[in-house]
Amino acid sequence: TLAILSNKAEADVPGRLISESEIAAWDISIPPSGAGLPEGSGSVADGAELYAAQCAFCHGATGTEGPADRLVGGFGSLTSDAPTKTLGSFWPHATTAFDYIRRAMPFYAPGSLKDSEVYAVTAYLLHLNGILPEDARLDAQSLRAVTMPNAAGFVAAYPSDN
Amino acid sequence: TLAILSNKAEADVPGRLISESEIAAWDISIPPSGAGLPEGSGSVADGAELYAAQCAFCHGATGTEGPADRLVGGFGSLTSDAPTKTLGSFWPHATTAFDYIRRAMPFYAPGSLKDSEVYAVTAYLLHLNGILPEDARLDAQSLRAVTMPNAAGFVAAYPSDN
Amino acid sequence: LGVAAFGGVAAAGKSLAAPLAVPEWSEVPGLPMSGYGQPSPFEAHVQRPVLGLYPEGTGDGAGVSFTPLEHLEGTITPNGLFFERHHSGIPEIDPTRHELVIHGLVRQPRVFTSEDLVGMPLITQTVFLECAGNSLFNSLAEPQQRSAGEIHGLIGAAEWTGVRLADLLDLVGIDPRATWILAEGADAAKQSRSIPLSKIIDGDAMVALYQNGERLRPEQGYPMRLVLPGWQGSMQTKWLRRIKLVDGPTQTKDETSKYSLSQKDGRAQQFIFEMGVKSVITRPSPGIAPTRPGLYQISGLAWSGAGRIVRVQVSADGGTSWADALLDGDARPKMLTRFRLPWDWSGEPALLMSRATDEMGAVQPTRMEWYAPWAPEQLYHQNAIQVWSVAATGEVQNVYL
Amino acid sequence: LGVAAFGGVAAAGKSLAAPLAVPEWSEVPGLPMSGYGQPSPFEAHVQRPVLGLYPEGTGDGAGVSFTPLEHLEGTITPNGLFFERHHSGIPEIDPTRHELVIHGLVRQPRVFTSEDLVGMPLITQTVFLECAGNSLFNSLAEPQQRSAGEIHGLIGAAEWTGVRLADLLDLVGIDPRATWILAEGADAAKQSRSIPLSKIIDGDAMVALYQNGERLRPEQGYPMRLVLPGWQGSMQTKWLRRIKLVDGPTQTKDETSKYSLSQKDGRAQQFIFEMGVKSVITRPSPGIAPTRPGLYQISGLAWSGAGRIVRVQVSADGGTSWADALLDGDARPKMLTRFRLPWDWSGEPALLMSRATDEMGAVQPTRMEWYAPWAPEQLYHQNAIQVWSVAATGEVQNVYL
Ligand code: HEC
Ligand code: HEC
Ligand SMILES: [Ca+2]
Ligand SMILES: [Ca+2]
Ligand SMILES: [Ca+2]
Ligand SMILES: [Ca+2]
Ligand SMILES: [Ca+2]
Ligand SMILES: [Ca+2]
Ligand SMILES: [Co+2]
Ligand SMILES: [Co+2]
Repeated sequence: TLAILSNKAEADVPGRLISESEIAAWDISIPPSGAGLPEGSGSVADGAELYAAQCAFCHGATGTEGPADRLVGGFGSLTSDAPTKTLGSFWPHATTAFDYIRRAMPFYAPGSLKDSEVYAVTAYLLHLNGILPEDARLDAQSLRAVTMPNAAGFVAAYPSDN
Repeated sequence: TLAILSNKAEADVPGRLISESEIAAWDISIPPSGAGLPEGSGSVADGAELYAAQCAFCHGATGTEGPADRLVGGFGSLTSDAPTKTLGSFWPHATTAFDYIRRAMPFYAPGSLKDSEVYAVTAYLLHLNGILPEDARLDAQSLRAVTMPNAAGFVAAYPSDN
Repeated sequence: LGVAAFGGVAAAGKSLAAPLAVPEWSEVPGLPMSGYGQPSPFEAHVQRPVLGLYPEGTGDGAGVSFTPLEHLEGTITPNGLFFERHHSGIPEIDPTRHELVIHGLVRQPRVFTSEDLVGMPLITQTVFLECAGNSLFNSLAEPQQRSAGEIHGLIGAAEWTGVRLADLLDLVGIDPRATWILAEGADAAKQSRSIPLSKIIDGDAMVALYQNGERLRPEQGYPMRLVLPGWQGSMQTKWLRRIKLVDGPTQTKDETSKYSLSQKDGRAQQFIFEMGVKSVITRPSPGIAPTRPGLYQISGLAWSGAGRIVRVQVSADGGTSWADALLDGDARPKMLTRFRLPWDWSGEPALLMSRATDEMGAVQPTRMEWYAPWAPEQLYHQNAIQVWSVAATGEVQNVYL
Repeated sequence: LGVAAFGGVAAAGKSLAAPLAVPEWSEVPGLPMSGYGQPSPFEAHVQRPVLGLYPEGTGDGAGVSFTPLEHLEGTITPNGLFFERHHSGIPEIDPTRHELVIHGLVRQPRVFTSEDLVGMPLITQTVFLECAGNSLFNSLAEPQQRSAGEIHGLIGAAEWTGVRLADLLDLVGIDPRATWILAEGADAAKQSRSIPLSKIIDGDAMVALYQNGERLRPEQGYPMRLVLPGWQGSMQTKWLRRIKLVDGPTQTKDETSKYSLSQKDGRAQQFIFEMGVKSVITRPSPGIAPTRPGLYQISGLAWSGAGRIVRVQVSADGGTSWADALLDGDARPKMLTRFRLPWDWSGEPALLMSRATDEMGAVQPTRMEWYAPWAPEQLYHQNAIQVWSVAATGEVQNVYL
């Protein structure tokens, strides 16, 4: 930390002040609590359409073919010799799916999906993994409520290893 | 130095053996003793012709004009506010002129002069500086015998400063 | 281990060399001075091998390139050869439009330009940076025949200069409820990771602006990145645009789906940050092979995320006997250390290995020891001893013992 | 000297920033990995300024380029920006055809290829390398308005790896009559210098092969050069082709006509090898100017050919008062040391100076003190204190006191 702290005029303090509202466009991280999940909602059906149009080319028609990462299936494989780690079989938090798809997918146009579209495609992927029923609809509250099959499958090494 | 010295087969010793005769093409440095000065000789007159053809373009018709380093004149200027350091006024050893012209000049074709041509142009530059008469001829022996006007003008700081 | 010193030669012998000729480059002036220099064209083969991870058109720019360790010496990695790991390629950032915002559990959020940071108190730390996936090829069931850099080259070391992250947090004021941060890049993946505050407060976390004297290269996070000495590379967020103070880990994709370590029981360990004690012999190594029996210099690199390297042992007989290598210069904490040892090769097949020990007493494990707790496909934090087999022909191969 | 620390900000204030927008580089994947990286196009202005010394067609490639010190931080000079000094340009050497011969007063001459040397015991030394003509512009009667690098940038620092020259001399066997060597390059000038054996035997002279990890750059002597830590740059022969052991100095052009120091009495001192204790403030400096009154970080470099820097003092009032700067990291012997100090600029005109002290107790002189023994036109080994004047406008200029 700085050797001596003293009160300085704002002009002398590096950087500029900003308010949380002005950070909104960047403040896209969603923790397991779901804090920060946006308005809007999307259905499994909407997600299916969107997935076929914008995701299937890389992740496969059913989410199991690739060439990019498998998103569906692999249940019961984690203790096998060839575990298949997917959103369904491996990911501990559904919030991570919303967070990641919104920030990074589709690969060549990240940020192009509306929030309701992100809810929809997340719903569809959870449905393909047997976590949500066919007629489900996701919004901030229902996403927060999802419990992932492998939620208990993670152990935090930190801080115990330090 | 190496931690442990031991006799090793030649195959294990880095590098290859070579004899002094095989180094000849590179062994071009001439110390003040003149050791290593080659056969051959050249006259002031030959040097004048050569200088005009191969040197004057850069060092000036009389060696005083430039644009490259002044080679002639500047006597008595060393204690002035604007000293002119030339081969004549400043250089302590004539061997350095032979050594340097042979290794590095003319600028765009170093190594192109025959040894007798290097003697000749050295003789001419020494003549322009009033150190050799107009009819002089330089060879290993006579070059060795030249005493430069500023021979006493140098002080060796090493080893006294270390 | 047959080690011996390079010897002086006693007797004058017959010359084996042809007379020295004057090459053309000594007969005509060479190239002029230039604004920014480049390596010799004769070193054009010294490149980072590039490995895309997805078929073309399905993830271009997601992949790695490796530091060609076997072509390098000393401990600094030149900026042009520092390994890369991108999840969505290298953003072409205009530094005058880039900003770093710090917000969340703070007294007052602030935004910083790189010029703001350049004018602040700067510190310099010379440390390595290693991808958690380094050496992953040695996690595969069969030993891969690749160069030392192609196996172990997801590591580089540099002199980083920038702002201590703790100083920046002082400027925004830390809310006592904050225990972690979320760090996020401005790349298309907005790559994001959770970092405990303990690495920052009274820790060595920094926002780096300069690498080996000059501003960061684009592939290293220009205009600013995190540097977390000793911790895994993917946390050291490049193109850093945002730091959010939070009260727990955000559980991002790259700390759950990826970069977690699967145990045999199927459960995965998260938040293993520190890179283990490790070493690799870079000379000889595949492609850098002895050409005849005789004396050689074994040279390699050792490092530990926990601190200084205190010892590197070398074996030429597959681990039966070991000799201490010489550590070159000061072994600095969380920095590459060069080790060297003479090696008198008889011409018989040999198995070369190096084993590092750090100042915490941690000793580099064998591949079997390293593997013990992990699922078969787990490949992160591979710090096992590398075994190079040297055949009678001199050919060097990657082998498992 | 108005020094103060950068302060924390207490009260939450009104925002001065526009809402953060998502830039185009965050919306589409960026460039792929590459074999050899380059600086950001936005850093294209960071170049070595080139200064040819002769009109075109009369000495092309004879000149210098300067390390742009004011754009760099830390202590390592990136290879692409390391200053140049050539007498006949940069030879384009094929390393497989280049050889180093060692002969003269030896038991047995030998020739070495670079591969021979790469296989030998190597050492690493991190040291600066400074041209004896560095800072020569401050020897002129009128202060020149140039950047910090354009005045003081004939210096660079790197991690050099190569063979201890003493080891090579062991292999040829030293004739007891030998007291000096003649070192010679393979460039068109065959640049040559005399070096006393004392720098080699039990000294730190080395034949460098690698600079900052990779093989030497062409302009730094590829494939091999001498490194003589702390001594003047022009002795550290690039493109090294020949070492001849001799019984006295050869009195080459560049140790008589040039690189000798003329006294007031007209006599010239030869063989001043060691570079004096020195420092320069790089920020602020001409072109790197304060833009408003307030807090700044003074940053600069200090070094000494005699060993470690132990102290750097900074004055903001032309030398009336001095404050100790913070030395960043370990001050290593014969290496650049970064110093830093906060500076609270009132907006009044100021005179910034730095003064270094080394472990031998040598203190950097003022320009008048430095000049005392020398002829008016003598310009080598200029290590005087640099004075930067800061005008009320913030403009920084080079001034003499
Ligand atoms: C053009 C190819 C492409 C398209 C189209 C694409 N993805 Fe991806 N996806 C990738 C790649 C490549 C990765 C791995 C990125 C990395 O390296 O971090 C990935 C990763 C993911 C992951 C994380 C996988 C894991 O196990 O870590 C999810 C979830 C995902 N994509 C969902 C989607 C969704 C939903 C869409 C459509 C809205 C989509 N992707 C469209 C290529 C694509
Ligand atoms: C095309 C230009 C050019 C030509 C032609 C040329 N020189 Fe030079 N000369 C130079 C330059 C440039 C230097 C300075 C080289 C350096 O930086 O070390 C120089 C340096 C010298 C020096 C050393 C000067 C000093 O005071 O240090 C001598 C002596 C010299 N030249 C002699 C000759 C002779 C004799 C010839 C003809 C055989 C010749 N030069 C032809 C450009 C030229
Ligand atoms: Ca401010
Ligand atoms: Ca958008
Ligand atoms: Ca040999
Ligand atoms: Ca020739
Ligand atoms: Ca291979
Ligand atoms: Ca200027
Ligand atoms: Co190579
Ligand atoms: Co700049």
